[in-house]
Amino acid sequence: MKFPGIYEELFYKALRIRLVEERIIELYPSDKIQSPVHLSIGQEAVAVGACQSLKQTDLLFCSYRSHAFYLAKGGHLREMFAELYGKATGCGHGKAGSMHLAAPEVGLMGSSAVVASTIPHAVGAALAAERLKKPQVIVAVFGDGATEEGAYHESLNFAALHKLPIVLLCENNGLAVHSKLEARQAYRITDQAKSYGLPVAYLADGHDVVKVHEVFSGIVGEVRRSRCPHFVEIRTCRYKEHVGPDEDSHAGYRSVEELQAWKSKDPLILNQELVAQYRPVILQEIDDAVEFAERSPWPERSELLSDVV
Amino acid sequence: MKFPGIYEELFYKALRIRLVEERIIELYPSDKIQSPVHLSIGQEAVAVGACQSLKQTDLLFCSYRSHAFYLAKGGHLREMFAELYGKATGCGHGKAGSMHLAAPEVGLMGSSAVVASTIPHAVGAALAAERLKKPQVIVAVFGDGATEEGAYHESLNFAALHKLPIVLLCENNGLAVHSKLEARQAYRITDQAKSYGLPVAYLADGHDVVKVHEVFSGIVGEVRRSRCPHFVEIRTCRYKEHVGPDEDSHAGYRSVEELQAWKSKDPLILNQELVAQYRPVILQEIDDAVEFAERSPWPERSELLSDVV
Amino acid sequence: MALIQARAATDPTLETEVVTYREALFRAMRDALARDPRVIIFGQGVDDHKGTFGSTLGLAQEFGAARVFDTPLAEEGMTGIAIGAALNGLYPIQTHIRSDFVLLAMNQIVNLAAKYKYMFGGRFEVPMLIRMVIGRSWGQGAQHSQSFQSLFAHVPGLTVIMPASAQSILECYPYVIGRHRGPVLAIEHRLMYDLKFRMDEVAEKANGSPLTSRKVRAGNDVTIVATSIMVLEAQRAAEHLARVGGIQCEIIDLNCVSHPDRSLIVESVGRTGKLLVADTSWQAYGVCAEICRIVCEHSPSALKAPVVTLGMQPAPCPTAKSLEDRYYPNLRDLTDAVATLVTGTDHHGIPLPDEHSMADVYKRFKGPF
Amino acid sequence: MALIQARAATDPTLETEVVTYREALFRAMRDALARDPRVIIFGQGVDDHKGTFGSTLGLAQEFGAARVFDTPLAEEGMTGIAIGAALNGLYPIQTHIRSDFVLLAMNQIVNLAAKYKYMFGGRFEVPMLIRMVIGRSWGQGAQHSQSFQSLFAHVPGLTVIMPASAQSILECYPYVIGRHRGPVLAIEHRLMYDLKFRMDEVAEKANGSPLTSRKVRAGNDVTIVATSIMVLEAQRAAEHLARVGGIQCEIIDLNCVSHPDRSLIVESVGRTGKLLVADTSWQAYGVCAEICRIVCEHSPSALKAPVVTLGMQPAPCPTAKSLEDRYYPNLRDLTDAVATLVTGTDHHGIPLPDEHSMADVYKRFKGPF
Ligand SMILES: Cc1ncc(C[n+]2csc(CCOP(=O)(O)OP(=O)(O)O)c2C)c(N)n1
Ligand SMILES: Cc1ncc(C[n+]2csc(CCOP(=O)(O)OP(=O)(O)O)c2C)c(N)n1
Ligand SMILES: [Mg+2]
Ligand SMILES: [Mg+2]
Repeated sequence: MKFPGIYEELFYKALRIRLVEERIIELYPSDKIQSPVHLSIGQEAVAVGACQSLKQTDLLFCSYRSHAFYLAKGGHLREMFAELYGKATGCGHGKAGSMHLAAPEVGLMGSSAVVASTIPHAVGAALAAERLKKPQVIVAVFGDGATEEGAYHESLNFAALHKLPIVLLCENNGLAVHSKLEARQAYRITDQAKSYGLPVAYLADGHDVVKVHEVFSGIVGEVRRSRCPHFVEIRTCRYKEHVGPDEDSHAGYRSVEELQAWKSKDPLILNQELVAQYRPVILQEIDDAVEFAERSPWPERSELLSDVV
Repeated sequence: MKFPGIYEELFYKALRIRLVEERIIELYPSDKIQSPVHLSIGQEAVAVGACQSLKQTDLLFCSYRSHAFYLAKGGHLREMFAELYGKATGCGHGKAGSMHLAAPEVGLMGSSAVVASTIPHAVGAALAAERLKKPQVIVAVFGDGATEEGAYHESLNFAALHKLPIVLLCENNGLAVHSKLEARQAYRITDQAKSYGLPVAYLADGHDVVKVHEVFSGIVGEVRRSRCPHFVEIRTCRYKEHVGPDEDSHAGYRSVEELQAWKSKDPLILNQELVAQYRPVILQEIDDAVEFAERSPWPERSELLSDVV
Repeated sequence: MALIQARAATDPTLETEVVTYREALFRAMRDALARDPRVIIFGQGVDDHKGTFGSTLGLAQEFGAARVFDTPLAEEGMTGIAIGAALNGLYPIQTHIRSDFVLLAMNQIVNLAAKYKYMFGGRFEVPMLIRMVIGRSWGQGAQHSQSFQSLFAHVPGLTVIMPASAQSILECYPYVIGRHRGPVLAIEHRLMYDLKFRMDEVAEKANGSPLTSRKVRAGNDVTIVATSIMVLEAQRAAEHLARVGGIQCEIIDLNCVSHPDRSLIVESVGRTGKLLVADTSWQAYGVCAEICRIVCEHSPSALKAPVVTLGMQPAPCPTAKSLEDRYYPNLRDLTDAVATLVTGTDHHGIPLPDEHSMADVYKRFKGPF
Repeated sequence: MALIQARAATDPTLETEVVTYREALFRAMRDALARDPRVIIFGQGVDDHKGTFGSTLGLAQEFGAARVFDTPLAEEGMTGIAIGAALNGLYPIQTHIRSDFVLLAMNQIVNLAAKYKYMFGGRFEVPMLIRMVIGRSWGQGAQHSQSFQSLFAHVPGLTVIMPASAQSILECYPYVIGRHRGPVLAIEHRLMYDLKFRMDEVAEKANGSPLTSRKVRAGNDVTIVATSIMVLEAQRAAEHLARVGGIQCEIIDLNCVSHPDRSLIVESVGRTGKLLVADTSWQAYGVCAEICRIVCEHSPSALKAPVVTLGMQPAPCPTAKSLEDRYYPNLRDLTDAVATLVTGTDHHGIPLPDEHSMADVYKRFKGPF
């Protein structure tokens, strides 16, 4: 597809993710997707802006909240829906579900449902890139909650100590399930990251997809050149409940005003003109992917015990 | 015992520890102490200075390198030697050995051979002090290497978040076994601790026992009053090999000059007058303790399976 | 008493109090807080509007944020903090919404909590309870479905319970919290939270420790030793086989995995000559293995047929429903296995039940996770 | 071949190459680095003047600090880093000077390494080796003495080996590093490092995978299944009993704890009718239990007597020598247990050997730890 400018391109990509998530919400009551879904709605711009400057050979590791990054990094939509449906044609052959999307062919190297557990993987991949002289940039994506885990500290220290070509990207949506930052963290994430000697960038508006892209592309360029680690924190907002297709702003664990404030700045809501323009083609692609998933076979019985060791 | 001043008192206590360690070195070839010993020689002043302002009801948690803290906190010398000998009268009834000294009656709440593992215990004890309104100060003692473990990060965050009455004391001897700081840490310990919002103190000279005491007593007073956590890093030097009774400065993993520089500032070496004055009475106490250990019985066979659950 | 109680899950019409697993947990938690001001409960989400699947709901409001509180994501650190808190006078109850995450705290549990008493010659005690939940169904997948009872039960110093009923919860938890002086791991099953159990009145009367195994059905044809939700599966299979095949299964709820009642098992197998073990985890190096050891060390000659074991398939848990359905033994498999074992032939001709295991429960489950 | 090799520890005078466990490890490490530039070795102290008890000594100098390097104290993080490195083309060898510390990395090992292949439908592989050392003697105590083979072997996706000879090391490690595509845990025993083993020439000829069990002594009176240093203890007991009591023990070195050779065990027990299992860890939920399961599921009727198991006493390890001596089964205990099992009476009258187990080895050991 051709776009008049970078804004439109990034907008398109973010909208595509949003519409995929909305289709999942639509489908969910049918029980065809029997998998806990951690939707990225509200956080699309982070993934799109971050991945824009990455090559397919650059590797990315993320968490269970990976739909946006899977798509932004170039994962196939058909294989994603098939995976959510538990079909043999899914990106994990039906063994992965929503929480473990991966697309090694485009550098999405895995996503894990254990918080913070892929951060060291990214560091290790960066170690391999450095030792094997691969010109890759490696990206670790994680939430604000992940920074509380011990493995996070160990990962940052090692990445900084060995000067590895990695971008550590914290998607700070201010929540871990229903807990606010204040209930969990005595530190500011970027300040703490600085203490390892990492250069840090902080972006207060995760909806500004062009800004995210610019900042990130600067950093990726820098890492590609200097082979040194960088840290980026981007504030963003998850619109839906932690896991599942619903809204839960009524539940009282977070302020409805804050949520509204984020929505009031959201280009995917504000720019209905562009939405109207791109929506049809995206919906077509989604229809096709869903149909692919519907049509696809279940995994063979033999799959149950294959690929274990 | 009466002392003309605080310097003499602290000197005496530090010398006592040194002489105990030296007796262990003497005894070691006899194979009567069948336990890996992590000697505190060179680091005595830290323990003595830190414990001087603590009450018996204040609790302290430390590592396998705990001889100095065991004695400084008030643990009985007889029970220590008996423990090293594996006797039933030892402070751990022969089940603990050198690495797990404890003296709950004076607030030494345990020492563990897994690096960093008692730091969260101290935080938890501080939580209990806070919740149960006990007027205690809790102290966590750990080495520089321990700060690399994930549990360290988790502990600092929680202590700071919940404003617990704890002093986090890092005995930085610049080494973890044979590894230098530079091979392990991308951060400066106090700077990193600051990122949790902890007030920090840094002492470059761990031989200056009066200074250690002054700084520490200020901090302990502050914690007792404010019930808020503090962090202290004290540079010090271990003279002997990591574990065992020998010198190993010839092994090449550290600079002999640096070791010499520390020794050249060591009051326990420099002030031979005071050494000569206090030595006899200390040696008498040590003789008595060793004799106690020698005379003591082995644990009963039934001890093997007691106190398991 | 145990025999009656056991029928609750299959026959909730009996005229005594009916309590869900969740309610039993909630009562145990609430009573603990009410009885002893030293009790605290912490874990991710204990104070939120879901309240650890309902088991701690509203307790933060009732007892205050100082006693029931959320934590950072820091399993190892928080377990260490629990140990330290116990050493200085609190009774900590730590919760994990999935047992899979407890692997992050293995060092504190195995190297510290399990050792603290022994290692210091009995001079310390660390009374504390760690609750963790086994996940299953709705695509929980490889990292949200594991049950690690054998990892803990291998280690002296730990007590491991797997309540298979509300009764077990209401007998064991108050005992653990109020009277037991060491670290206890309670492994709960997410899919039992909504199930109703008939409560037996004598629960409070029980003298001696409830931390042991319990016979929940008497029979002379085969001994089934089971854990957690597999006890309920076994009870269903047993009811069916009694009805259609005249087969009488004896069922032992292992309950306290670390301290099973060896003589109960050995006596039963001595009588039935046939043993089937059904566990929520993998067979190798698990409960299935340990029960075989108990029998082998005591009286292998009692076994009139090879032992049959059922557990998860030897693979990580897949997410696709079609695979997951085969990953766990279902009621048909279990019933067939028992019938084959008892009759000595797989041409036993005994009709098998229709549903796949407790399929209604498993299908109804759609979170919260 | 195996039979001859087995005698090395007891009879090092045989005229073939004699290699210590340490030398075998060193060779395996050096060869791995030399053969494949993607191999890296890291762990605390791998590059220091002690070189992981000699097994990596000088390799940092020879192959450079980029390939053999020290790490921060960060077991969980470093294991995750190993996984990531494997995913991007390196072959990481991670070392732990005590297996006790590996508990800190259980999450990465069990939730990630063991699952990475399956969970993503076979699209990734994580070839890597984690070496860890069991400690014993000289007051190692509760936290420096554990061996966790059963914790790992319980989990599908992991391969767990416990080499009991230099031969096993030189057969298994090159195979693991060069040809196996998944995560492997190698549990070494500190007290074997200095022992000499006779090498068999056919080591290289072995076709098929060496990652399985091996018969190291043939006999018809009793089957002994053992792991690690207990294989050597069993060999000593067997030599003694053959000499003074005319008893012929068959000894199976389990070797690959996660993938034992079931038929080897079942066939042997079928022939001898008697089974003794000797492991380096606790019996409950351990190797002793798993071997019982194998026999029970196959042919319990083969057992002509209750199974005897030997392992650590059900407690944490005490430090006092007087207690530690009783904590581990010694050669007398083992010999007596075998003689009792074979003769069917504890009045067997067979003279027991003098030394307490491999007392010379255990006594000689004074570190480095
Ligand atoms: C180690 C671990 N502990 C707890 C959980 C349960 N859990 C799942 S998601 C989550 C919150 C994580 O928050 P964050 O890292 O900010 O990511 P977000 O969901 O906001 O994207 C928690 C606590 C888990 N999956 N893993
Ligand atoms: C978790 C863990 N990893 C590794 C070890 C092995 N080890 C014992 S002491 C030590 C060095 C610790 O250094 P530091 O914390 O600075 O304490 P120091 O010995 O210098 O007092 C190491 C790596 C251990 N005991 N525990
Ligand atoms: Mg978040
Ligand atoms: Mg140090």
